[in-house]
Amino acid sequence: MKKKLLSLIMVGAMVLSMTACGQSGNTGSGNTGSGASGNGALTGTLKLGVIGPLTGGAAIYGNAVANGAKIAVDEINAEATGFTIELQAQDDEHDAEKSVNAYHQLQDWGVQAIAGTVTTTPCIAVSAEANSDRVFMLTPSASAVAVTEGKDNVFQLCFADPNQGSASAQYIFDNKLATKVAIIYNNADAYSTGIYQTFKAKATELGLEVVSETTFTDDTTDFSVQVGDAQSNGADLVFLPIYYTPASLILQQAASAGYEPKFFGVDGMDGILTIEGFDTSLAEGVMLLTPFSADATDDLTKNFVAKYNENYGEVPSQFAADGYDCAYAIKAALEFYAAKNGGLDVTDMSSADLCEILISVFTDPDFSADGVTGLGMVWDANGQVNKQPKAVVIKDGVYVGM
Amino acid sequence: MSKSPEVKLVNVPSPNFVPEKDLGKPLVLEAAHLGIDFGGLVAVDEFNIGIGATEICGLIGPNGAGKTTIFNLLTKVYEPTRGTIMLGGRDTHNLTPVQVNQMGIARTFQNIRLFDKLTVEENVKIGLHNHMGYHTLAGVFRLPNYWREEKKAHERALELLDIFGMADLANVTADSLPYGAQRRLEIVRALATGPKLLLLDEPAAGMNPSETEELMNNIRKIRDEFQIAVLLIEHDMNLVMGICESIVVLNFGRIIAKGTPSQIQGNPQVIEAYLGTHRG
Amino acid sequence: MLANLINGISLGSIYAIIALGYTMVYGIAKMLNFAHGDVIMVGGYVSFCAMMYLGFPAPLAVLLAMIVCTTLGITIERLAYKPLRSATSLAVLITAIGMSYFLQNAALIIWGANPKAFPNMFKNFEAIEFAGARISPVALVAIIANVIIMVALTLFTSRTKVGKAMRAVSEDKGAATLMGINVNFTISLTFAIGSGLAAIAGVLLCTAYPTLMPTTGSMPGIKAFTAAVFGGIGSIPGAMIGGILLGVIEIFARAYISSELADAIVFGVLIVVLIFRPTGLLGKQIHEKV
Amino acid sequence: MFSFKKASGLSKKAFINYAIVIVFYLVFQILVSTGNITSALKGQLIPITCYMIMAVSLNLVVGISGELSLGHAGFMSVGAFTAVIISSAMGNASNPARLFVSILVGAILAGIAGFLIGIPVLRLNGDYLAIVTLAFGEIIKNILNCLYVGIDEKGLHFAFNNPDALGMDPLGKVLINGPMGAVGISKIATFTGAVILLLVVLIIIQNLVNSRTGRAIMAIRDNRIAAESMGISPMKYKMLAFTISAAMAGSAGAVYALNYSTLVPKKFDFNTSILVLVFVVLGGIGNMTGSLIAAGILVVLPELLRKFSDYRMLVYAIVLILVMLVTNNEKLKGRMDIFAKKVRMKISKGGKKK
Repeated sequence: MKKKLLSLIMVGAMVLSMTACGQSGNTGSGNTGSGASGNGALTGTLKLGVIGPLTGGAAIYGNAVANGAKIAVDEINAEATGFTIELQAQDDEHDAEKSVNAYHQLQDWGVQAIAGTVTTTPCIAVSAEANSDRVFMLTPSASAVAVTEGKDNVFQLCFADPNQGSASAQYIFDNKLATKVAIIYNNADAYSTGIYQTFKAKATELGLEVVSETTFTDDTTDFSVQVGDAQSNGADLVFLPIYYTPASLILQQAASAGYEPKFFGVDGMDGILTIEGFDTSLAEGVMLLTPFSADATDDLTKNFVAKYNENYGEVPSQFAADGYDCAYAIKAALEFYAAKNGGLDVTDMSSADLCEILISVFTDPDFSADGVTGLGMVWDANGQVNKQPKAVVIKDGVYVGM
Repeated sequence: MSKSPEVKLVNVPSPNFVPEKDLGKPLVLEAAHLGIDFGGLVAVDEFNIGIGATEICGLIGPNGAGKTTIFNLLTKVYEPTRGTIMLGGRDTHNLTPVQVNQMGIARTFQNIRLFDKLTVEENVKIGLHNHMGYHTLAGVFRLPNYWREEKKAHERALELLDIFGMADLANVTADSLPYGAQRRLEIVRALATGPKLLLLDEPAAGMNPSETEELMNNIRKIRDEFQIAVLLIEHDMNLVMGICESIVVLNFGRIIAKGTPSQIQGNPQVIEAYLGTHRG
Repeated sequence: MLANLINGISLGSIYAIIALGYTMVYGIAKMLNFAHGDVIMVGGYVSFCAMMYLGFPAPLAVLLAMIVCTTLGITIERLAYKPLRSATSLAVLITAIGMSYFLQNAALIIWGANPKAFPNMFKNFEAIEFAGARISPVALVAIIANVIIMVALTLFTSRTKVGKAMRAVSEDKGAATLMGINVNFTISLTFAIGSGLAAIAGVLLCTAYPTLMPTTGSMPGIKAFTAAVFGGIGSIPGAMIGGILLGVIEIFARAYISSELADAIVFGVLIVVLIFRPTGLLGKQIHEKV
Repeated sequence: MFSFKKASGLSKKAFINYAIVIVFYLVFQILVSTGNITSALKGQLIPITCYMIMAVSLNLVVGISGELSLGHAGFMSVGAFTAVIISSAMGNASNPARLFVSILVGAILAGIAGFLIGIPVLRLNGDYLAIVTLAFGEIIKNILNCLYVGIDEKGLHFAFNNPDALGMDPLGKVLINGPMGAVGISKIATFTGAVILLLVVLIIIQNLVNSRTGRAIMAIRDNRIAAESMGISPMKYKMLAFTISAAMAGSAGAVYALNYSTLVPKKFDFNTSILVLVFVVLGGIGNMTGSLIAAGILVVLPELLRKFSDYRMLVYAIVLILVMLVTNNEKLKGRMDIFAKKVRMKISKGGKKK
């Protein structure tokens, strides 16, 4: 009975505490349009939320995005232009249910726009909620078509999967990298499967011979069968439309099987050199198409990489770069609007009003954003980004442009 | 329709005997050449018994003689290696404990096996399980026959408990009963299944003389009231000699003597089995 | 074909070493130690840190991992399981699950979410060519280590006094106490041995599949537990046979049937085995006394 | 001398549970309609209710039938993916009708799965049974990972382990895409619908427990051999409990699926089964009230712990271990009782002063 009483009290306390903070929901008065300043300046404080896996097996991606976004926000706030961003990152453990919970937590905090979510499946769940609630979402890295499909408020900062697959096949064909291609992909991952499908379609169209197609799932660590299949079918190039963690295992297991084909990856492969303890000689000669390369020499990238390294002690991955760019892209969009409409004060503006503003800007053909993952990024009405991937090859443990 | 040729039937000598009052009624249980081996070890062999319709029969013998094994064979907890068991004239070969219970055999256990977390009344109602005429769905949807049958079962359970004066303990959980009451509850529960033959495994264990006396009266009362047979294992010779009409003595898995209490008491083989050969 | 067989045996050997930890603890404490897989992960991280940050040579790093894991195993037992010795097995199970969450999340905080690539200890050794198949050094080491551990443990439990005490405790705790055996010490010792083996398994696992994450141990843990049940939980040779069979079935299913269904096939075989041998391949058949 | 434990009236307990559910519903319904609720809690109402159904249904197997099942999430996923298909196939019907039929068919298919799995599983005992339920949970997940379902003009198309074999019109829509799961699910689950289902599930379980069937199930749990000797077939009643429990998990899965626009098979892995088992054990084995409360608290707890950020799951783990130690260790329990007594004394003294 005591136990029961205690638990009842706990429930009561919880309900009270949660309803209490419910009072401070998003009750912002929508002072859309003409801002207080009226001089085309962007002012006020934007509450920006990040949702991604900060714990669990996919934590690396979520943390990278959150850290990248943090750096951008710190930079923006340090500029002291009258516009600041308040950032809050919520964990979703790469789980749709938890992600929707995280989204609601951000709602309670009064989030005005969301840079997220990081991974695809949770993103689909959250974007459905955000679409009906009218909250603007710019996902840094959820690349599946289903993320943006039918949702006018959701935009992608990363390439949509189909683009990457066909671009990779085209690149391999144009540069005559191989005749026999093997593909190893994660069929539990929308990102990987999406790229695989368009790659295969394009490769068939171009006449590249796909001699081996093998799959794995998130828990796989033994790739001996997949590597062996590619090897025994005589593939001279292995296409890896996968993230870099399994890719590092494949490289290692191919090496121990004495198999030395060319490896070709996509943006998820970026980051392979940053794995602590990874023998970079294994990645020698690996090619990948990626919008971001930490070794790029432009000032934007150099500054970002240096700051990231300073704050987190590691080289930023493409995810971190995506997070960084997300914050800046949203800021750029708000500035674009402010300049056109004689100023904008975002403080306490409702997320719904802000959503319509951001949609109008992102779909405006005149709007483009620059970032470490690409210059002059533009978006189409479907929410997909258009930017140029760079082909890089790993030489002596660093990326070299091709 | 071809007719089978007529055959001649002959009398066979039966090793069994029953009390005179049960003569003419069919045997409730008949086991012949029963035996079981455990991994090459012969635990029971050549066990023959016939129990009359209202007989109280005692199964005695030193520890490890195989008495409980016999109970397990009769209730089909073990499938016998050899021999046959006829229950009410039907062979129980390859039947399960559940099936033989439904054919009219019920038992208690040497190491008490009550449904500990359930109440006394519920324990008895579980015995009445196969006599309650409603379907699972009727229970879930609380159809009229659920209420009717539950009420009937409740009354019947209290009636049965009353035999041992336990009706007032109906709502107590079984594991909080004192030892003797637990033993009595096991008997009531077995009785609730409506058996023709009741097997009692050491019903008086742990009871004091006055409790044992009461138990004896109750066993007789049950037999008389329900007109059933009882086969019991017991070490308390006062009880065995006091209520059993016939006694079977077991040693090393084999029957060494059969007969009335007085016949058994005087049997030198039985005395030897109990006291051992090397006396003094 | 042969290559797959060797891969299977090598993977199976690692499962077997992990399975030993499960089987010994189950035999003595009658509990499923769900945190065992996570002790493997800790072993991996400790040896990783020893090699990368402290510059330890590989054997010393393994030794350090064993010491840390052994201590961890004993501590977990003392703090979380010992107070529950008289509680229901479900309560102990849930506590073990809590311990598993705890270790995973502690590792996340200590070592971060980024996977670490485990250094190759056998970099200087060449793979052996055998009948056209390559046997990598780590596969060879895993198989040899498995055999040595198995023989050593069998001798330990059958020849030494403490080993015999272990068997006695697993048969009957009460009787063992009456015989003057220190049950608490014996249980602690079992956890210590199991955890020490987990460290070795962790190093082998991470060398063969060199990504190290806080969740590294959980799936191999479940598989190894399956292997232990497969072979008959409580039985030391059972763990070895179960582990190797499981590894081989898994690799073959993946190679010749479907990589998505490989786990389903592994578990399917387990179910079939248990239907025909309800206590596993080498498990003792127990009859309830009536 | 002997202290007799009086078992309190079962029906009284049952009504307490209905009351809890109804109060839970009314309180939150009022909070929602007056806008006095955080969207975090509001968003969790349906999943909380689903987990409550999961907890009470697992309690039927673990508590009433006494078998440890580690694969309950597998049945949930059967119901969930069935609901995805049914709700899409009934695209034109009204939402409540789609929800109702989805739940019903989800429950039936999960029940069939439970029955088929029960045949081999329930022959085993104890820990072996537990590991095999775990194995079946993983097998269901693996099979769903290979399942491809699409819908077009001609109706539903199914394929196994080969998405190209669906053979659909170009205009068709893929409903379930192997390991990537389902996307674009219409969110038709409602809190009211979920609570009604919870009530129905509770009524079925409690009425079942309090009937001859329930007594037979508990008899087998308490003593299988004695139950057999009473003419009760263990297999039959264990199967019954297992199947009903699976069907209920399926119905919970159906509501759960229709609350999110996407669903992956991986969601229903071993960890989800364990999560539900934790509700049952912490709430008290066989105690339905406990299951309800534990599910409610433990689903909300990780959300409340968000302020601990990285330490959140660590804190959760520590809470879990401590609760198990305190509630299961005789010494600690004794100390807690003394402490509670003192607190009560103080409170009553304080009350008298006034």
